[in-house]
Amino acid sequence: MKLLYFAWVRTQIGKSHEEIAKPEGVETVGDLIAHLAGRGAGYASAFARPQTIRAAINQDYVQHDHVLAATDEVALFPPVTGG
Amino acid sequence: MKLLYFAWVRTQIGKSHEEIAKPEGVETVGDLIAHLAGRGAGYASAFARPQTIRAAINQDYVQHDHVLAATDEVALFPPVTGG
Amino acid sequence: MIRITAEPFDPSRELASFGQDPAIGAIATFIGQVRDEHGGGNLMALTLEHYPGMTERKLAELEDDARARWDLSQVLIVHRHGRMEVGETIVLVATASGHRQAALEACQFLIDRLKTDAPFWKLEETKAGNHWVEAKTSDDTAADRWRQ
Amino acid sequence: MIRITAEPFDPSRELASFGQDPAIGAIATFIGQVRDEHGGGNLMALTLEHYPGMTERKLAELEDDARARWDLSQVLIVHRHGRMEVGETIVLVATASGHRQAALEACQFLIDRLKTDAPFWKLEETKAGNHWVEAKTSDDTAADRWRQ
Repeated sequence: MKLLYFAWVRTQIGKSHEEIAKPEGVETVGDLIAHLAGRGAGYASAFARPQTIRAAINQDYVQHDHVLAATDEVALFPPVTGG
Repeated sequence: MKLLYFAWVRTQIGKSHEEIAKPEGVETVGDLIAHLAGRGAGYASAFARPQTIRAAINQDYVQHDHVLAATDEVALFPPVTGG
Repeated sequence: MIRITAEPFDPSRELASFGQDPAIGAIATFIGQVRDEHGGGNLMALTLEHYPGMTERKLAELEDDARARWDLSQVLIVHRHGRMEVGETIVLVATASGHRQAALEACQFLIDRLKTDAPFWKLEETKAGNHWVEAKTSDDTAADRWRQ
Repeated sequence: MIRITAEPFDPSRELASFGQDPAIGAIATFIGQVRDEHGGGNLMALTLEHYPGMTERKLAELEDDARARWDLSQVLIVHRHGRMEVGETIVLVATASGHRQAALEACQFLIDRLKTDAPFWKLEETKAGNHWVEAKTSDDTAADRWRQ
Protein backbone atom coordinates (compact mmCIF):
# COMPACT_ATOMS: atom_id res chain seq x y z
CA MET A 1 0.00 0.00 0.00
CA LYS A 2 1.04 3.55 -0.62
CA LEU A 3 0.39 5.76 2.42
CA LEU A 4 0.10 9.56 2.16
CA TYR A 5 -0.03 11.96 5.12
CA PHE A 6 -1.14 15.59 5.06
CA ALA A 7 -1.13 18.64 7.37
CA TRP A 8 -0.47 17.84 11.04
CA VAL A 9 -0.62 14.10 10.41
CA ARG A 10 2.35 14.62 8.07
CA THR A 11 4.28 16.97 10.38
CA GLN A 12 3.81 14.75 13.46
CA ILE A 13 4.88 11.61 11.62
CA GLY A 14 7.70 13.50 9.92
CA LYS A 15 7.11 12.17 6.42
CA SER A 16 4.62 12.80 3.64
CA HIS A 17 4.44 9.27 2.23
CA GLU A 18 5.71 5.74 2.56
CA GLU A 19 5.14 2.29 1.07
CA ILE A 20 4.20 -0.57 3.37
CA ALA A 21 2.97 -4.12 2.90
CA LYS A 22 -0.59 -4.54 4.15
CA PRO A 23 0.00 -5.65 7.75
CA GLU A 24 -1.29 -8.95 9.10
CA GLY A 25 -4.73 -8.51 10.70
CA VAL A 26 -5.37 -5.09 9.15
CA GLU A 27 -8.63 -5.19 7.21
CA THR A 28 -10.10 -1.69 7.44
CA VAL A 29 -8.93 1.92 7.51
CA GLY A 30 -9.62 1.92 11.26
CA ASP A 31 -7.40 -1.15 11.68
CA LEU A 32 -4.64 0.57 9.71
CA ILE A 33 -4.80 3.72 11.87
CA ALA A 34 -4.58 1.59 15.04
CA HIS A 35 -1.65 -0.33 13.56
CA LEU A 36 0.21 2.85 12.54
CA ALA A 37 -0.29 4.36 16.03
CA GLY A 38 1.98 1.61 17.34
CA ARG A 39 4.88 2.39 15.00
CA GLY A 40 6.58 5.04 17.18
CA ALA A 41 6.20 8.37 18.97
CA GLY A 42 5.34 10.53 15.92
CA TYR A 43 2.75 8.04 14.73
CA ALA A 44 1.31 7.66 18.24
CA SER A 45 0.86 11.42 18.46
CA ALA A 46 -0.62 11.78 14.93
CA PHE A 47 -3.16 9.01 15.55
CA ALA A 48 -3.86 9.62 19.27
CA ARG A 49 -7.46 10.61 18.46
CA PRO A 50 -8.53 8.37 15.55
CA GLN A 51 -11.95 10.06 15.29
CA THR A 52 -10.22 13.27 14.08
CA ILE A 53 -8.58 11.45 11.16
CA ARG A 54 -10.16 11.55 7.69
CA ALA A 55 -9.23 9.00 5.04
CA ALA A 56 -9.23 8.75 1.26
CA ILE A 57 -8.64 5.55 -0.70
CA ASN A 58 -7.45 6.04 -4.26
CA GLN A 59 -8.47 9.71 -3.96
CA ASP A 60 -12.04 9.15 -2.75
CA TYR A 61 -13.21 9.82 0.78
CA VAL A 62 -14.03 6.70 2.79
CA GLN A 63 -15.22 5.88 6.31
CA HIS A 64 -13.03 4.07 8.85
CA ASP A 65 -14.88 0.78 8.24
CA HIS A 66 -13.82 0.77 4.57
CA VAL A 67 -12.00 -2.47 3.70
CA LEU A 68 -8.46 -2.04 2.30
CA ALA A 69 -6.88 -3.71 -0.71
CA ALA A 70 -3.14 -4.45 -0.84
CA THR A 71 -2.58 -2.03 -3.75
CA ASP A 72 -4.58 0.91 -2.38
CA GLU A 73 -3.30 4.48 -2.17
CA VAL A 74 -4.36 5.42 1.37
CA ALA A 75 -4.30 9.07 2.48
CA LEU A 76 -4.74 10.03 6.14
CA PHE A 77 -5.29 13.65 7.19
CA PRO A 78 -7.25 16.06 9.42
CA PRO A 79 -10.59 17.58 8.31
CA VAL A 80 -9.99 19.82 5.29
CA THR A 81 -9.82 23.63 5.58
CA GLY A 82 -9.54 25.00 2.04
CA GLY A 83 -11.39 27.77 0.26
CA MET B 1 -48.89 68.48 -8.17
CA LYS B 2 -46.03 67.35 -10.36
CA LEU B 3 -46.91 64.19 -12.27
CA LEU B 4 -44.24 61.88 -13.72
CA TYR B 5 -44.91 58.99 -16.10
CA PHE B 6 -42.51 56.15 -16.95
CA ALA B 7 -42.24 53.27 -19.42
CA TRP B 8 -45.51 52.39 -21.24
CA VAL B 9 -47.50 54.81 -19.07
CA ARG B 10 -45.27 57.55 -20.50
CA THR B 11 -45.39 56.35 -24.11
CA GLN B 12 -49.18 55.87 -24.11
CA ILE B 13 -49.82 59.30 -22.60
CA GLY B 14 -47.18 60.82 -24.84
CA LYS B 15 -45.44 62.90 -22.20
CA SER B 16 -43.04 62.23 -19.35
CA HIS B 17 -44.30 64.85 -16.91
CA GLU B 18 -46.80 67.60 -16.34
CA GLU B 19 -47.96 69.95 -13.60
CA ILE B 20 -51.62 69.93 -12.60
CA ALA B 21 -53.64 71.44 -9.78
CA LYS B 22 -55.00 68.75 -7.46
CA PRO B 23 -58.42 68.07 -9.04
CA GLU B 24 -61.66 68.54 -7.11
CA GLY B 25 -62.75 65.28 -5.44
CA VAL B 26 -59.36 63.58 -5.87
CA GLU B 27 -58.09 62.42 -2.48
CA THR B 28 -56.04 59.29 -3.12
CA VAL B 29 -53.66 57.90 -5.73
CA GLY B 30 -56.51 55.67 -6.92
CA ASP B 31 -58.75 58.72 -7.35
CA LEU B 32 -56.02 60.46 -9.35
CA ILE B 33 -55.57 57.48 -11.68
CA ALA B 34 -59.37 57.37 -12.30
CA HIS B 35 -59.38 61.11 -12.94
CA LEU B 36 -56.46 60.94 -15.38
CA ALA B 37 -58.09 58.06 -17.29
CA GLY B 38 -60.81 60.53 -18.32
CA ARG B 39 -58.42 63.07 -19.84
CA GLY B 40 -58.23 61.59 -23.35
CA ALA B 41 -57.39 58.54 -25.43
CA GLY B 42 -53.73 58.17 -24.41
CA TYR B 43 -54.58 58.50 -20.73
CA ALA B 44 -57.53 56.12 -21.07
CA SER B 45 -55.24 53.51 -22.60
CA ALA B 46 -52.42 54.01 -20.04
CA PHE B 47 -54.80 53.68 -17.10
CA ALA B 48 -57.23 51.09 -18.55
CA ARG B 49 -56.12 48.55 -15.91
CA PRO B 50 -55.44 50.56 -12.74
CA GLN B 51 -54.29 47.46 -10.83
CA THR B 52 -51.20 47.27 -13.08
CA ILE B 53 -50.13 50.81 -12.14
CA ARG B 54 -47.52 51.36 -9.43
CA ALA B 55 -47.16 54.72 -7.71
CA ALA B 56 -44.48 56.69 -5.89
CA ILE B 57 -45.08 59.89 -3.92
CA ASN B 58 -42.02 62.06 -3.43
CA GLN B 59 -39.89 59.10 -4.52
CA ASP B 60 -41.32 56.52 -2.12
CA TYR B 61 -43.58 53.68 -3.16
CA VAL B 62 -47.19 54.01 -1.96
CA GLN B 63 -50.43 52.04 -2.30
CA HIS B 64 -53.42 53.33 -4.25
CA ASP B 65 -55.20 54.32 -1.04
CA HIS B 66 -52.43 56.78 -0.17
CA VAL B 67 -53.82 60.31 0.38
CA LEU B 68 -52.33 63.01 -1.85
CA ALA B 69 -51.09 66.48 -0.88
CA ALA B 70 -51.31 69.41 -3.31
CA THR B 71 -47.51 69.74 -3.55
CA ASP B 72 -46.70 66.05 -4.05
CA GLU B 73 -44.45 64.69 -6.78
CA VAL B 74 -46.55 61.77 -8.04
CA ALA B 75 -44.99 59.14 -10.30
CA LEU B 76 -47.13 56.54 -12.09
CA PHE B 77 -45.57 53.56 -13.87
CA PRO B 78 -45.76 49.81 -14.53
CA PRO B 79 -44.07 47.26 -12.22
CA VAL B 80 -40.29 47.77 -12.36
CA THR B 81 -38.01 45.48 -14.42
CA GLY B 82 -34.43 46.56 -13.67
CA GLY B 83 -31.33 44.57 -12.76
CA MET C 1 -21.36 53.06 -2.96
CA ILE C 2 -24.01 53.61 -5.62
CA ARG C 3 -23.33 54.68 -9.19
CA ILE C 4 -25.93 55.16 -11.95
CA THR C 5 -24.49 55.70 -15.40
CA ALA C 6 -25.62 56.14 -18.98
CA GLU C 7 -22.15 55.10 -20.23
CA PRO C 8 -20.98 51.53 -20.80
CA PHE C 9 -18.85 50.28 -17.90
CA ASP C 10 -16.35 47.49 -17.36
CA PRO C 11 -16.98 45.51 -14.15
CA SER C 12 -13.28 44.68 -13.75
CA ARG C 13 -12.40 48.39 -13.79
CA GLU C 14 -15.15 49.19 -11.29
CA LEU C 15 -13.74 46.47 -9.04
CA ALA C 16 -10.07 47.38 -9.50
CA SER C 17 -9.63 48.61 -5.92
CA PHE C 18 -12.64 46.83 -4.40
CA GLY C 19 -11.99 44.61 -1.39
CA GLN C 20 -8.41 45.77 -0.83
CA ASP C 21 -8.43 45.81 2.94
CA PRO C 22 -6.56 43.36 5.19
CA ALA C 23 -9.77 42.69 7.15
CA ILE C 24 -11.61 41.49 4.03
CA GLY C 25 -11.62 37.74 3.45
CA ALA C 26 -14.55 37.36 1.05
CA ILE C 27 -15.84 39.21 -2.01
CA ALA C 28 -19.04 38.26 -3.82
CA THR C 29 -20.12 39.84 -7.08
CA PHE C 30 -23.07 39.62 -9.42
CA ILE C 31 -23.06 40.89 -13.00
CA GLY C 32 -26.19 41.16 -15.11
CA GLN C 33 -25.65 41.62 -18.84
CA VAL C 34 -27.82 41.88 -21.94
CA ARG C 35 -28.42 38.48 -23.48
CA ASP C 36 -29.86 37.68 -26.88
CA GLU C 37 -32.77 35.64 -25.53
CA HIS C 38 -34.39 38.57 -23.77
CA GLY C 39 -36.36 39.11 -26.95
CA GLY C 40 -36.93 35.44 -27.73
CA GLY C 41 -33.54 34.96 -29.36
CA ASN C 42 -33.63 37.97 -31.64
CA LEU C 43 -32.92 40.83 -29.28
CA MET C 44 -31.11 43.70 -30.97
CA ALA C 45 -30.87 46.13 -28.07
CA LEU C 46 -32.25 46.93 -24.64
CA THR C 47 -33.09 50.38 -23.33
CA LEU C 48 -33.34 50.99 -19.61
CA GLU C 49 -35.45 53.90 -18.46
CA HIS C 50 -35.24 54.97 -14.83
CA TYR C 51 -36.57 57.52 -12.35
CA PRO C 52 -33.60 59.82 -11.65
CA GLY C 53 -33.36 60.67 -7.98
CA MET C 54 -35.60 57.86 -6.79
CA THR C 55 -33.23 55.27 -8.27
CA GLU C 56 -30.25 56.55 -6.29
CA ARG C 57 -32.41 56.84 -3.20
CA LYS C 58 -33.78 53.29 -3.41
CA LEU C 59 -30.37 51.78 -4.08
CA ALA C 60 -28.84 53.70 -1.15
CA GLU C 61 -31.67 52.35 1.05
CA LEU C 62 -30.87 48.81 -0.12
CA GLU C 63 -27.19 49.32 0.69
CA ASP C 64 -28.18 50.55 4.17
CA ASP C 65 -30.48 47.54 4.64
CA ALA C 66 -27.71 45.15 3.62
CA ARG C 67 -25.19 46.79 5.96
CA ALA C 68 -27.70 46.55 8.82
CA ARG C 69 -28.26 42.82 8.20
CA TRP C 70 -24.69 41.70 7.52
CA ASP C 71 -21.25 42.81 8.65
CA LEU C 72 -20.01 44.29 5.36
CA SER C 73 -16.78 46.19 4.80
CA GLN C 74 -17.68 47.43 1.31
CA VAL C 75 -20.70 47.54 -0.98
CA LEU C 76 -20.76 48.64 -4.62
CA ILE C 77 -23.76 48.86 -6.94
CA VAL C 78 -23.31 50.17 -10.48
CA HIS C 79 -26.41 50.28 -12.70
CA ARG C 80 -26.60 51.29 -16.32
CA HIS C 81 -29.44 53.13 -18.01
CA GLY C 82 -30.05 54.10 -21.62
CA ARG C 83 -29.63 51.95 -24.72
CA MET C 84 -27.30 48.95 -24.70
CA GLU C 85 -26.52 45.99 -26.94
CA VAL C 86 -26.11 42.25 -26.34
CA GLY C 87 -23.17 41.54 -24.03
CA GLU C 88 -23.13 44.95 -22.36
CA THR C 89 -23.28 45.05 -18.57
CA ILE C 90 -26.57 46.20 -17.04
CA VAL C 91 -25.73 45.91 -13.36
CA LEU C 92 -22.85 45.09 -11.05
CA VAL C 93 -23.34 44.27 -7.37
CA ALA C 94 -20.30 43.63 -5.16
CA THR C 95 -20.03 42.96 -1.44
CA ALA C 96 -16.96 42.48 0.74
CA SER C 97 -16.81 41.10 4.25
CA GLY C 98 -14.58 39.26 6.68
CA HIS C 99 -16.73 36.19 6.15
CA ARG C 100 -18.02 34.37 3.11
CA GLN C 101 -21.67 33.86 4.06
CA ALA C 102 -22.11 37.58 4.79
CA ALA C 103 -20.67 38.55 1.40
CA LEU C 104 -22.65 35.90 -0.52
CA GLU C 105 -25.98 36.46 1.21
CA ALA C 106 -25.75 40.25 0.99
CA CYS C 107 -24.93 40.08 -2.73
CA GLN C 108 -27.95 37.85 -3.36
CA PHE C 109 -30.16 40.10 -1.21
CA LEU C 110 -29.08 43.23 -3.09
CA ILE C 111 -29.74 41.89 -6.59
CA ASP C 112 -33.02 40.24 -5.54
CA ARG C 113 -34.33 43.42 -3.94
CA LEU C 114 -32.93 45.69 -6.66
CA LYS C 115 -35.08 43.79 -9.17
CA THR C 116 -38.30 44.67 -7.34
CA ASP C 117 -37.41 47.98 -5.63
CA ALA C 118 -35.29 50.04 -8.03
CA PRO C 119 -37.34 52.10 -10.52
CA PHE C 120 -35.97 50.82 -13.82
CA TRP C 121 -37.95 49.66 -16.86
CA LYS C 122 -36.62 47.60 -19.76
CA LEU C 123 -37.63 48.19 -23.37
CA GLU C 124 -36.60 45.41 -25.77
CA GLU C 125 -35.84 46.11 -29.40
CA THR C 126 -36.40 43.06 -31.61
CA LYS C 127 -36.91 42.52 -35.32
CA ALA C 128 -40.61 42.07 -34.52
CA GLY C 129 -40.72 45.52 -32.88
CA ASN C 130 -40.17 47.11 -29.50
CA HIS C 131 -41.90 46.09 -26.30
CA TRP C 132 -41.70 46.78 -22.59
CA VAL C 133 -40.57 43.82 -20.51
CA GLU C 134 -43.18 42.50 -18.09
CA ALA C 135 -42.29 42.05 -14.43
CA LYS C 136 -41.77 38.45 -13.33
CA THR C 137 -43.58 36.82 -10.41
CA SER C 138 -40.38 34.88 -9.72
CA ASP C 139 -38.64 38.19 -8.97
CA ASP C 140 -41.29 39.06 -6.38
CA THR C 141 -40.87 35.62 -4.84
CA ALA C 142 -37.09 36.01 -4.68
CA ALA C 143 -37.36 39.46 -3.08
CA ASP C 144 -40.02 38.29 -0.61
CA ARG C 145 -37.63 35.74 0.88
CA TRP C 146 -35.73 38.65 2.43
CA ARG C 147 -38.84 40.13 4.07
CA GLN C 148 -39.41 37.16 6.38
CA MET D 1 -12.83 24.68 -15.75
CA ILE D 2 -10.55 23.89 -12.81
CA ARG D 3 -7.13 25.39 -12.21
CA ILE D 4 -4.84 24.70 -9.24
CA THR D 5 -1.83 26.95 -9.03
CA ALA D 6 1.11 27.66 -6.75
CA GLU D 7 1.54 31.12 -8.31
CA PRO D 8 -0.33 34.27 -7.24
CA PHE D 9 -3.24 35.03 -9.57
CA ASP D 10 -5.35 38.06 -10.39
CA PRO D 11 -9.11 37.30 -10.42
CA SER D 12 -9.80 40.02 -13.01
CA ARG D 13 -7.32 38.43 -15.40
CA GLU D 14 -8.79 34.97 -14.84
CA LEU D 15 -12.22 36.43 -15.64
CA ALA D 16 -11.12 38.51 -18.64
CA SER D 17 -12.98 36.38 -21.17
CA PHE D 18 -15.43 34.75 -18.75
CA GLY D 19 -19.13 35.06 -19.53
CA GLN D 20 -18.62 36.43 -23.03
CA ASP D 21 -21.45 34.60 -24.75
CA PRO D 22 -24.66 36.21 -26.03
CA ALA D 23 -26.72 33.56 -24.17
CA ILE D 24 -25.24 34.55 -20.79
CA GLY D 25 -27.25 37.03 -18.74
CA ALA D 26 -25.82 36.48 -15.27
CA ILE D 27 -22.36 36.00 -13.78
CA ALA D 28 -21.75 35.33 -10.09
CA THR D 29 -18.29 35.24 -8.55
CA PHE D 30 -16.79 34.56 -5.17
CA ILE D 31 -13.26 35.49 -4.16
CA GLY D 32 -11.63 34.29 -0.96
CA GLN D 33 -8.49 36.12 0.11
CA VAL D 34 -6.05 36.01 3.02
CA ARG D 35 -7.15 38.35 5.80
CA ASP D 36 -5.16 39.49 8.79
CA GLU D 37 -7.62 38.10 11.33
CA HIS D 38 -7.10 34.49 10.36
CA GLY D 39 -4.42 34.37 13.01
CA GLY D 40 -6.23 36.49 15.60
CA GLY D 41 -5.19 39.80 14.04
CA ASN D 42 -1.51 39.07 13.66
CA LEU D 43 -1.39 36.73 10.70
CA MET D 44 1.82 37.02 8.74
CA ALA D 45 1.23 34.38 6.09
CA LEU D 46 -0.90 31.40 5.20
CA THR D 47 0.33 28.19 3.59
CA LEU D 48 -2.10 25.91 1.81
CA GLU D 49 -1.16 22.28 1.49
CA HIS D 50 -3.19 20.07 -0.82
CA TYR D 51 -3.44 16.52 -2.16
CA PRO D 52 -2.35 16.79 -5.80
CA GLY D 53 -4.56 14.71 -8.05
CA MET D 54 -7.39 14.33 -5.56
CA THR D 55 -7.87 18.10 -5.45
CA GLU D 56 -8.39 18.39 -9.21
CA ARG D 57 -10.63 15.33 -9.11
CA LYS D 58 -12.86 16.60 -6.30
CA LEU D 59 -13.19 20.07 -7.86
CA ALA D 60 -14.08 18.54 -11.24
CA GLU D 61 -16.74 16.46 -9.47
CA LEU D 62 -18.14 19.61 -7.86
CA GLU D 63 -18.27 21.34 -11.24
CA ASP D 64 -20.13 18.32 -12.66
CA ASP D 65 -22.56 18.36 -9.71
CA ALA D 66 -23.24 22.07 -10.20
CA ARG D 67 -23.81 21.64 -13.93
CA ALA D 68 -26.24 18.78 -13.23
CA ARG D 69 -28.24 20.90 -10.76
CA TRP D 70 -28.29 24.23 -12.62
CA ASP D 71 -28.27 25.28 -16.26
CA LEU D 72 -24.78 26.78 -16.39
CA SER D 73 -22.98 28.04 -19.47
CA GLN D 74 -19.56 28.38 -17.81
CA VAL D 75 -17.89 27.43 -14.53
CA LEU D 76 -14.43 28.47 -13.36
CA ILE D 77 -12.66 27.48 -10.15
CA VAL D 78 -9.11 28.67 -9.51
CA HIS D 79 -7.49 27.62 -6.22
CA ARG D 80 -4.10 28.60 -4.93
CA HIS D 81 -1.75 26.47 -2.88
CA GLY D 82 1.58 27.20 -1.24
CA ARG D 83 2.54 30.21 0.87
CA MET D 84 0.66 33.50 0.52
CA GLU D 85 0.45 36.80 2.36
CA VAL D 86 -2.42 38.99 3.55
CA GLY D 87 -4.51 40.26 0.63
CA GLU D 88 -3.54 37.48 -1.79
CA THR D 89 -6.33 35.54 -3.44
CA ILE D 90 -6.88 31.97 -2.20
CA VAL D 91 -9.82 30.96 -4.35
CA LEU D 92 -11.98 32.24 -7.19
CA VAL D 93 -15.31 30.66 -8.10
CA ALA D 94 -17.27 31.98 -11.08
CA THR D 95 -20.51 30.78 -12.66
CA ALA D 96 -22.33 32.04 -15.74
CA SER D 97 -25.89 31.30 -16.79
CA GLY D 98 -28.82 32.67 -18.70
CA HIS D 99 -30.52 33.33 -15.38
CA ARG D 100 -29.49 34.99 -12.18
CA GLN D 101 -30.69 32.44 -9.62
CA ALA D 102 -28.82 29.63 -11.37
CA ALA D 103 -25.57 31.61 -11.37
CA LEU D 104 -25.93 32.79 -7.75
CA GLU D 105 -27.01 29.46 -6.28
CA ALA D 106 -24.36 27.48 -8.16
CA CYS D 107 -21.63 29.89 -7.00
CA GLN D 108 -22.73 29.52 -3.38
CA PHE D 109 -22.99 25.73 -3.77
CA LEU D 110 -19.47 25.48 -5.21
CA ILE D 111 -17.73 27.49 -2.49
CA ASP D 112 -19.74 25.81 0.30
CA ARG D 113 -18.92 22.31 -0.96
CA LEU D 114 -15.33 23.19 -1.85
CA LYS D 115 -14.76 24.08 1.82
CA THR D 116 -15.71 20.58 2.99
CA ASP D 117 -14.80 18.42 -0.03
CA ALA D 118 -11.56 19.72 -1.52
CA PRO D 119 -8.42 18.33 0.17
CA PHE D 120 -6.70 21.55 1.26
CA TRP D 121 -5.25 22.38 4.67
CA LYS D 122 -4.34 25.83 5.96
CA LEU D 123 -1.26 26.52 8.07
CA GLU D 124 -1.22 29.96 9.71
CA GLU D 125 2.01 31.77 10.45
CA THR D 126 1.66 34.23 13.31
CA LYS D 127 4.10 35.96 15.64
CA ALA D 128 3.06 33.42 18.27
CA GLY D 129 4.04 30.55 15.97
CA ASN D 130 2.55 28.38 13.28
CA HIS D 131 -0.60 26.32 13.62
CA TRP D 132 -2.95 24.29 11.47
CA VAL D 133 -6.41 25.80 11.08
CA GLU D 134 -9.23 23.74 12.57
CA ALA D 135 -12.24 22.84 10.44
CA LYS D 136 -15.41 24.79 11.27
CA THR D 137 -18.76 23.20 12.07
CA SER D 138 -20.40 26.12 10.26
CA ASP D 139 -18.73 24.95 7.04
CA ASP D 140 -20.23 21.47 7.46
CA THR D 141 -23.63 23.04 8.06
CA ALA D 142 -23.33 25.22 4.96
CA ALA D 143 -22.29 22.27 2.80
CA ASP D 144 -25.03 20.03 4.24
CA ARG D 145 -27.73 22.40 2.96
CA TRP D 146 -26.91 21.19 -0.55
CA ARG D 147 -27.26 17.51 0.34
CA GLN D 148 -30.97 17.75 1.13
